[in-house]
Amino acid sequence: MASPRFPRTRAWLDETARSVWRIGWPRTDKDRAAVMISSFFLHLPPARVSRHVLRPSYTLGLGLISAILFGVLTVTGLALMLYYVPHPPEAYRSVMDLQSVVTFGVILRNMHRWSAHAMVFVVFLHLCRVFWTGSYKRPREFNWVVGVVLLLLTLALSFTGYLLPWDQLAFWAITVGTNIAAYAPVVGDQVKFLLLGGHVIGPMTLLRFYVLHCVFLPLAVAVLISVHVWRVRKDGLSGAPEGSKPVEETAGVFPPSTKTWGLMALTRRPTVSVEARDPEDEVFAWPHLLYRELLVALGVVIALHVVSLLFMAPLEEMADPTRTPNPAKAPWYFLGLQELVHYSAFVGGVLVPTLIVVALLALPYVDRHPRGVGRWFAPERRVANAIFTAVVAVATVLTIIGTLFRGPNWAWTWPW
Amino acid sequence: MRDPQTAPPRLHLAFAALGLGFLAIFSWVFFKEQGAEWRSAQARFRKLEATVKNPHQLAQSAGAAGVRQVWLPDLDRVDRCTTCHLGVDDPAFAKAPALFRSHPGTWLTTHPVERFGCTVCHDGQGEATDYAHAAHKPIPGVARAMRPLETIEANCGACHRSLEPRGAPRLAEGRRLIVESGCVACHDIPGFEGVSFRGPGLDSLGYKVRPDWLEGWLKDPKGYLANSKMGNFRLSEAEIAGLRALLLSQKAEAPQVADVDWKKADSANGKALFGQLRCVSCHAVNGRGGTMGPELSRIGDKVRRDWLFSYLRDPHREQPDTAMLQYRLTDTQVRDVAAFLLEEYKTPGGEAEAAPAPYQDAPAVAEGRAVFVRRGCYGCHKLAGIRETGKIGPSLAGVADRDPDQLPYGGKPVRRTADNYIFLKVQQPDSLGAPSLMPTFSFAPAQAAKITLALASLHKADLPASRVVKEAPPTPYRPRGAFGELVTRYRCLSCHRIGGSGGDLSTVPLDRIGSQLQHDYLVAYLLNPGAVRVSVEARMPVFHMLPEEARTIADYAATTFLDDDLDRYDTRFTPAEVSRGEQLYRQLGCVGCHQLNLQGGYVGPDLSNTGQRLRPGWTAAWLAAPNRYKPGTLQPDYGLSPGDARALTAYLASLGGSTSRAAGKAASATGGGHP
Amino acid sequence: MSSRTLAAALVVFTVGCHRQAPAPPVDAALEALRTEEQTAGLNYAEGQGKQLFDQYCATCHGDGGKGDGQNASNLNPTVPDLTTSKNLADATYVRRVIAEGSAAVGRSPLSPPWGRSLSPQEVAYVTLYCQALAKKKP
Amino acid sequence: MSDRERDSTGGGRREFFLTGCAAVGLASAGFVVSTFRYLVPTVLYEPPARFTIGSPSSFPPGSVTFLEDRRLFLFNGQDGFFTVSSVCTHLGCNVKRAASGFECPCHGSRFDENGRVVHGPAPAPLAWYALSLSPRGELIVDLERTVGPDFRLKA
Repeated sequence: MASPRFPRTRAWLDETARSVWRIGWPRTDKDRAAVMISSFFLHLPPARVSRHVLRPSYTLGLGLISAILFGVLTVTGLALMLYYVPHPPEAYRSVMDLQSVVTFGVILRNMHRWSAHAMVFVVFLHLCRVFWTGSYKRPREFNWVVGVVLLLLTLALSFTGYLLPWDQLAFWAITVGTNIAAYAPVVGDQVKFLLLGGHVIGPMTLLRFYVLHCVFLPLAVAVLISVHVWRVRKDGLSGAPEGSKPVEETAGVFPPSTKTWGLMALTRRPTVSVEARDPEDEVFAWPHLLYRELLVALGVVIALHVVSLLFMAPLEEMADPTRTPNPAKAPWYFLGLQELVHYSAFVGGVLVPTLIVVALLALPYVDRHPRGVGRWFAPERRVANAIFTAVVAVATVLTIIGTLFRGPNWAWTWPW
Repeated sequence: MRDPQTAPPRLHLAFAALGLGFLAIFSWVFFKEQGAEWRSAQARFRKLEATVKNPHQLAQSAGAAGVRQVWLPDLDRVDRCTTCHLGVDDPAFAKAPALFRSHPGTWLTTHPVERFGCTVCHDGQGEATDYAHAAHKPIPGVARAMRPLETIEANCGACHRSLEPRGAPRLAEGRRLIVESGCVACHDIPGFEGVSFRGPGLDSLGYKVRPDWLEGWLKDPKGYLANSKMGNFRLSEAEIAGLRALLLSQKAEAPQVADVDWKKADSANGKALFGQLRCVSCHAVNGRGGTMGPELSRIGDKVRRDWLFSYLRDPHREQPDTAMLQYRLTDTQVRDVAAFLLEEYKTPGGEAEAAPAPYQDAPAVAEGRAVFVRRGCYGCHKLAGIRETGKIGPSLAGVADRDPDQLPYGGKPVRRTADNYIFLKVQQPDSLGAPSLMPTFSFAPAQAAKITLALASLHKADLPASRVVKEAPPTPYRPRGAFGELVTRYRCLSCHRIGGSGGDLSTVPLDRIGSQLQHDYLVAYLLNPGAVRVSVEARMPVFHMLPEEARTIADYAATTFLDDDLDRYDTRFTPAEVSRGEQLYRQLGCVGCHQLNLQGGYVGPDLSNTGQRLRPGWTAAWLAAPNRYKPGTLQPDYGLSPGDARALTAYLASLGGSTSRAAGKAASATGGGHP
Repeated sequence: MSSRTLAAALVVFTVGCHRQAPAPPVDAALEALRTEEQTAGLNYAEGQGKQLFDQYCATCHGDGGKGDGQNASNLNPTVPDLTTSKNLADATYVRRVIAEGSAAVGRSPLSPPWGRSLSPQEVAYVTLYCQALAKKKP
Repeated sequence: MSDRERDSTGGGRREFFLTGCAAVGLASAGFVVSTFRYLVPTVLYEPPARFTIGSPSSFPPGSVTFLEDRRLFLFNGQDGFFTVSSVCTHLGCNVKRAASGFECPCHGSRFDENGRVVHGPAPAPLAWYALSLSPRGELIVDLERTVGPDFRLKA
């Protein structure tokens, strides 16, 4: 390294850099290490992860994909907000404009729409995966609860977004959806009144849904995702495999003093891991985890592009409160409930959703049996898995029936 | 042991592959946007433009590549059709391929694109910028697919609310059918508020008609006459029996039968009177004649002799609302006309008239009363003791926007649109699966389709007033005094229009008739109306008016129905003007339509005695702008200069009488004079 | 790619399931009007022209344009038979006669100018109808 | 540093990595371009720059009409029609008619009858727009064509 040629300039630059990055421009190993230690972003993932969780067949990357989809939705959503007018009838016109005249408007809208559907689906799969691998057990009970809340928020996000195009599909899906909510005892009507900002869906409803969809819900989701990920990072990625040491013994807030930092090859000294865990079993998050995550992200974005190029997001005629399409269907993820409402309003509208949500929230605190963690369909968890699988199967079947097999007047039809 | 710092090679391979994949897919997105339909259309247009001579849009269109739109805030519409249809406003593209061809006709001069857009007339999704989404052809989920040319007049009707919209013959025909078929008797129809429809009152029907006729009529009105206005109510035998009992028991006003010796009836005289009275101006017989009154071809099968006699003597006694005038005839003349009608216009070998029997069958009458109310007969027919409960049919406001999915189609293989529903309903009300109260009018398919067009212009959302083209509804004109009585007796307003109200069977509205006709001529004409226009079938009836009546009317006209602009006309014509006028008369070919000294055509009035007939101010004004006074008149507008019109007026005023005398008369009649 | 294959398979499946495709739904009102046009042998514009022709022209030219209207016998020179006239091929000429009168093309003044009574659009319609008359061979 | 890296990464790997980086980089560049194009509005919800304002006879001779929605003064002067914009050339406020000429309420600019600056910060005279007659005899204003103060339309 040559001696500095313009010492005063360099000093001035260093000073400026320090104001920006706190450490300044790293010129010594100590500085470089300080950069590492104090970097927020580098600490999002753990330094080292269990080899176990790298196997795609274990996590299927569903949590990651959900997060990526949320990112895509945020970016496309922000872009769409530049053209969207949250007031009828201009709302419909502005979506029409996105569809027909705004450059790249179609693909953006398609991508937002399909990502939203995909996110609901993937988050649900993520929940199933966590259950089937028993990964909600100690110390991850609360993270499971956060995850369930995130699923509910995802549904709420998708549901509020459903109204925004202000077409017939949107209007009547939300009408049906909010009326399912109105079946809740005592507070149902009040909740609906608050949600709609009136007794029927109108300009106020659109504005409320818009603000919920674009501000409150995404904020809540972002905060909860942070908590969720932070807990993942602290509790270790997913459940540890059977037979390995419990994670909490090695991962802690205070690292052992022998630990050194050699992340990402930015320091020159060879990195030595001195943790108590079996080094055979662990790899560095970079590149082994992060590189894979990058690839998954690329794959997801490519898939979204392909879907958005091939399939158009639906846009029907402008909402007309006097013309109910037959059948009027809620968004697909509520069609299982709508199918139940068809049999019994109380069961479908109140009992089942309440039971499901309560059961999901209470699950990790009820099922405290510590065995069968970190493996798919562990034999020790046969009963729990059977019950859960049965519920999922019923929900899936009901949703499929509601989506494909119900025609005008909610009569049985064949989809072909 | 693996190097903990590096990723396995397959990850790099995957990264390269995915990266390339991402690039590829992104390029696809890019090219898809770049290859949008409208962009390639504009590229083709620019090529075409280079080959077209003098395109007036050249500068605009070549410079402004991009989406073009017409934004109509007041109609809440955005039309981007001109993004691709770039030549539509430019006559230079008359022979271009359909996509770029200029709009046919002169519609865009009366409806400029920038003020009306495209979808106002054509429908379709104006916001779209590609063929499919613009709904050039019907697409699922879009109700506003483009209208084909055949039915486009439905959209004219949205703005043009006049009952006789010009330039939209199908719409006009549809609206005429709606008026004539009496749709308004049962339905509230926006735009038809001023229209009323009344069938004859039924309070004395027991005296009027023959029972056998009534039964046949109730069963199938078209069986009596093919063009009966009443529809077929598809009544059951029991319903017919009930109605028959109810109606034949109606005997409010007994016929006024004077001491008539029917044996002496002279039907030859009746026939002569029938012609002289010009009954055919309003009544058709054997397929010819007017349509204002009922067709008389089978009147002998229908009415009773005593009733007919009484009715002809004074139609207003029993039917105060009728359009029929009251002639001033002697009982003998009335008898002869009645006898002629009953003999001449009947089915040969029909049964003899039975005496009216009192109907005592109270349950049947009650049943008939129930049917009368249930089927809404009161919509058209007045009957004592029936409480009118508003129109029986639903309002047709917004019928064009009714939800096609909620409408019945009776299993017919038609596309689910409001148009098709209206059509089926109009043509066969009972064929849509549900029982219907609406009668079957047996419209021909094309007629039903035109009614459909007229109804398909009734949208839910109303247009801003600035877009609506509508005549102000006429204020009812009811003159008082002696003149008013005569107008009522002779039913002048059945054919003539004053102040926008009244019928339209005659030439020019009577609003300025006092400035138009000379007083003496009017008196003479009223006493013995000759044929002013030989070729016109509907002529003024011979009223057998009393001379003092004719004078009353003429005096009233000469003091009230005036136009100062016409009266101020300088009538001191010079001989030079007269000869110039004669020359013009020949030059313009007036002789083609007008008789003059037994020469010429007979499309227009005979001009031989114009000097005694017309007042020159009127003649000049009429010649200069005939369409101003009578839109659609057969008098051509030659675009005469005031001088030429004056010369021609001078010549015409010199025909058949002294101008100065006529002018003097006029001055005295109006009470004013010209220097 | 696979989604397209799947879609194609689905289409094949669906089509296969329909034993017989039902007749495509029609627009009844539209069909009625089309039938009327076909019966008269006149398209929309010509039909409009016919209405105006019947109102303004038929008294002299006759309902079929053969020069046999009820007023024809009173005219000298006689009314030409439009169905055989060669001038009908020239739309500009016909439009001129209708709008400005026969005098404008150097013939007798008996056919008056209708250009101030009819809109240019209406003149165009009458022109089209006259040309349709000329094309129609009985 | 570079030596060591070359040792630890095989040639093929490195090329794959670089290919991936290049592809993603290119796509990202495309993303930036498309974002920019997305931001450019393709249609404007603005009244057209060429518009008719009615027949000349609806503006009596000697009258000055303020068309407020188009921010224009229409003059029917002795020798014909002309239009003067009411948009102050300083910062775009609406000028008002004064006893003689116009004055801007925002920053005190004053203009004479022809729109020339008499006083104040306005840097340029008020704009005059081209007037023409449509085929149907209506006045057409073209906001895209400015004309000099000698412009008059005879109608």
